[in-house]
Amino acid sequence: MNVKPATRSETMIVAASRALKNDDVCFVGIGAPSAACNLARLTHAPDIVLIYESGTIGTRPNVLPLSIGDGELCDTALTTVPVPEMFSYWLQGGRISIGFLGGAQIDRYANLNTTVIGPYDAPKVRLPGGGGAPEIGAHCKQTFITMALNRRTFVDQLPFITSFGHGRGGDHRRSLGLTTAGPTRVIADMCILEPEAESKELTVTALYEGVTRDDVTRECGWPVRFADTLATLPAPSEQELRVLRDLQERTRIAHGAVAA
Amino acid sequence: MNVKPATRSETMIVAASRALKNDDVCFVGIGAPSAACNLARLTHAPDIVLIYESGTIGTRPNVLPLSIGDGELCDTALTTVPVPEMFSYWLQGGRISIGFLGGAQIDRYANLNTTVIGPYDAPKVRLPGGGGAPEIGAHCKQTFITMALNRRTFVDQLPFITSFGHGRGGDHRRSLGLTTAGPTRVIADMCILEPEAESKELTVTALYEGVTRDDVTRECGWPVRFADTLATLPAPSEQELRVLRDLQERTRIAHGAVAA
Amino acid sequence: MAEFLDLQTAIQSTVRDGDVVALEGFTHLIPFAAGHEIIRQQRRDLTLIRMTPDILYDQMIGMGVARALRFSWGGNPGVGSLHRFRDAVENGWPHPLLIEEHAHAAMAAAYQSGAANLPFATLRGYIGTDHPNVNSQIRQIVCPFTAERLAAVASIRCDVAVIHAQRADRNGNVLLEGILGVQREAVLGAKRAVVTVEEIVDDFGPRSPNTTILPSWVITAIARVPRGAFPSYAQGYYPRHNGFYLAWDEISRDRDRFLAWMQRYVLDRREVLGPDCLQGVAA
Amino acid sequence: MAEFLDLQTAIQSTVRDGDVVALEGFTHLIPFAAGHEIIRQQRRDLTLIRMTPDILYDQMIGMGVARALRFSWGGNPGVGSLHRFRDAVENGWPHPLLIEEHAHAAMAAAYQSGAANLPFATLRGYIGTDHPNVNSQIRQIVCPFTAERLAAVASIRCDVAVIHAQRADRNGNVLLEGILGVQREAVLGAKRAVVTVEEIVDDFGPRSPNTTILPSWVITAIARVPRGAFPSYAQGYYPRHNGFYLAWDEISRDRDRFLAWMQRYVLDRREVLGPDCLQGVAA
Repeated sequence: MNVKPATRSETMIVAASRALKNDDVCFVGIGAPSAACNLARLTHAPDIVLIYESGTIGTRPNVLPLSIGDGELCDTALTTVPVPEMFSYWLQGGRISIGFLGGAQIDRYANLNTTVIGPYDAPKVRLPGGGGAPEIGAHCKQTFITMALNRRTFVDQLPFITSFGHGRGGDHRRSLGLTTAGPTRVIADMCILEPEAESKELTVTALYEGVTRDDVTRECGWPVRFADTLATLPAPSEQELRVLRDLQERTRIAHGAVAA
Repeated sequence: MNVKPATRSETMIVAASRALKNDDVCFVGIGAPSAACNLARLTHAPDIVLIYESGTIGTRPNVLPLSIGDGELCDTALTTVPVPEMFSYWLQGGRISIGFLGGAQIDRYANLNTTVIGPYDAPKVRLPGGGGAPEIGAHCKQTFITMALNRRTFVDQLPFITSFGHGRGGDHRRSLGLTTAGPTRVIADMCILEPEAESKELTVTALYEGVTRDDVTRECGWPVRFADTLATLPAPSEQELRVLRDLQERTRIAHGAVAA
Repeated sequence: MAEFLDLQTAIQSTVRDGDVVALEGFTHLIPFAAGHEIIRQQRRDLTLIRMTPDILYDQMIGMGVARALRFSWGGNPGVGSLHRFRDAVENGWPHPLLIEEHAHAAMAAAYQSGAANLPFATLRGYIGTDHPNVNSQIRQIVCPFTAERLAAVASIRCDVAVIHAQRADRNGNVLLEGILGVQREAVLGAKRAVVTVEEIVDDFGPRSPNTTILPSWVITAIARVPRGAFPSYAQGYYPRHNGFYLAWDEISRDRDRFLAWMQRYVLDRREVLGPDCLQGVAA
Repeated sequence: MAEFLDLQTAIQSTVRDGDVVALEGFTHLIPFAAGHEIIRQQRRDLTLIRMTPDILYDQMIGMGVARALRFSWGGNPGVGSLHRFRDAVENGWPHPLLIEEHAHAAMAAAYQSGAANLPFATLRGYIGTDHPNVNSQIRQIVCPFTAERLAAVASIRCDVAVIHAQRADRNGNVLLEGILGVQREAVLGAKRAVVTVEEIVDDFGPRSPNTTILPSWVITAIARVPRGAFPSYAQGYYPRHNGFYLAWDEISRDRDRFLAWMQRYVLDRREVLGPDCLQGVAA
């Protein structure tokens, strides 16, 4: 069978899905995280538990939700709890193994900004804000970040820390009393970055097929470091791509049908 | 029809039931309060809302529960909420108009003890303890107390204040930040007492038929005061007695049947 | 006890200029019809509260109803920005909007503590983030047992809570199910509560003993408004109109186009929105 | 993920001497069978936690399992005293029992804050009462917004929570309904959780979207124990045996009679209790 090669965005989603294990309990956000988690569920991790902040626990949507609270999520969930309970008993309660985050901007210590571009009181761009992200970053055992890599998103200095990653690096996280691991992996659309063990600075550990070091260096807003041994991420398999594209096609039809 | 005259206990329950209005929301305890509230519901207050601390809201039991959480209460409720929610959103939330309390001992300011007889650390009698009573006394708009009157129960000095009534009298309640009225009526088995407007000392305001001032004075553990105009409580009506006795007979059979 | 009123009367008798108002709903059961009625009645200076101010609040802000907003995520879910919200914050159009910005966890906890008649909520929150630097309503509290420092936020207790639910019974009790958000907490923490419902039934019938029901005596007014959550959804009644959310991005980008849409579909007609509300505006 | 075990193995592998243990249930779904298994396994020095230590805790205390008790109401519901609990507190029999005494509201709040991984709970509690004078674990906290003084109590986070529920599915998810007490909070605040269930079903089938379900991954062990709550009850399965509660008053009054009953109906047999457990002892 002839499968169209993966786009970078698809490669990113597949890479994120591969990072998930069958016994993970994931706090899922909309967009790439939702696609990655459901791709994992439909391929190598059939028992993975997916939780959306709207309160749906153990959900198995047939199409990807447009919003964090689509009816599909509730219809296919084991149960649905009120939002205060989701944040107190389940997230703050320490029941989540993986939190998925994205953002408008990220810095070299995997701190995220989804609040504002420019000064808070006189914003150039007012972004939607933190939502669940501040505490997802704090309370999940670890977090994965998915973001497209370019000079607007991977920046030297954040105007606002919406979700704390590794702060100023080193043991900053632990010094604030956080006992969780924080961001352990950034799955970008060109490469994968991981915090260096000591400094916690994000370091490129794997490149996608066809991506060079120079490509990454050019797009990253800080002088990005590379691991000594740099892996090349195996391209998405035909099966991964087929399942992902089927899912996205079902989603397109479902949302289109409603929109019509 | 020939109805056996009311016992004092029955008169007490009827007097308590008459104090309830059709639009009251009652936090109901087991025993006399439960009988009084359901008698009110089955006679003059068909829409009264009964809440038991086990979480049952708007319950309409056909027989009186033995425990605060009998299945009958849940089966006939509008809905049943978890116990933490009952105490936080509903009781502390200020949603209850009438709280019903009893106790092992009461003092002249309607403080109650259900914790211990003798010193706390070396008790003569260890009683069950406060349960919901401390906060029922604090958060219901007002509370009614039902207790048999005798020298063991109406005492000069409490060894332990389990549920705060009017403290040391006067504006003690308000001075602690309590904005609710507290105990507004003590429905005993000989008489009704109400806190005097200024001092908040319990004062006999009505005697049951056949009870004299001397009877009350003899049984009360402190030199009890009487209102200037002392009412005589009309005896239970035939209808009230019939409904109450039917309810208690249904209850006896139901619990007996389970016990058999 | 809840009074059964028409929507216009329900809003008229409960929502006053200057009130603190929450129209809640977490993606599901968003009270669009009630919010549109508030716009039609030209309420002013409202302090709006909501975890997820989405299209409805974008519309209310753009129409000049709000003086302040307490919120935790102000976007068009799954689509992007709220352009009217942005225009108010970035450019003060139609007038400046005070914002008090939180995280979801803090807003949810503040609704809980409000319903519980507590003055504040405690959470392990905002650790390392910049929110406390821009919001003086995020404070610290020290655990009297462990000496740990935790975040505290003031409870949410509104003048009016407005929600949409699936159904009421004839006694004015209200049942809701599905994604529940913070609607119960908003109602229980409010002085007055308005509920719009899809239908009114004689009796809820057989149900789980733990069904989510708000009893009549915590509700001020109930209005029957079928499709009152559209283009949001009511589980068991109609699905979310995701197409509308996608289309709103274009409609709301431009002030004039926004005003024209509001005039045509909200101000000039009293019926609830339907799928036809994209006519003449959708790409 | 929950493991399906027999009751003996489930208790053996989760409850250790010296543990902090809550066997919860508010009148409904009290895990009698599991508590009896703990007695049979002669666990010692447990710190028992429960809002309403009733007959089951009376039995555990009388059999010497407990070193301490944190509670809010220690009576035989609707009947009167717990004589074994009284004997332990008043006379130190079979050995002294440390007590930490609260009100229901504080215990419930402490379970909630425990499930939420907070170190303490705040409430408007104990105003004017003597509890803070005898319990150093009731402290004060000052609202950072209003300066009001409120009560604070330490959260409840157990080593082991033990509950009984109506049913589990084959994946180890657990459904409970009816009077829910603080069972979910006890489980979510505990390191290990044991659940006994009336039955194991292939699938929960059609249900309310908000059904109370504990997912498999918060549970350590599940044991199928039909009638495991008897003489308490399981809504939809069997009623409360109120007669037993009435009879217990007599059985438990006397140490020897109590011991004889425990020997005959708990130690000498492994089956769950049935209505025959009053034979030879009831009046």
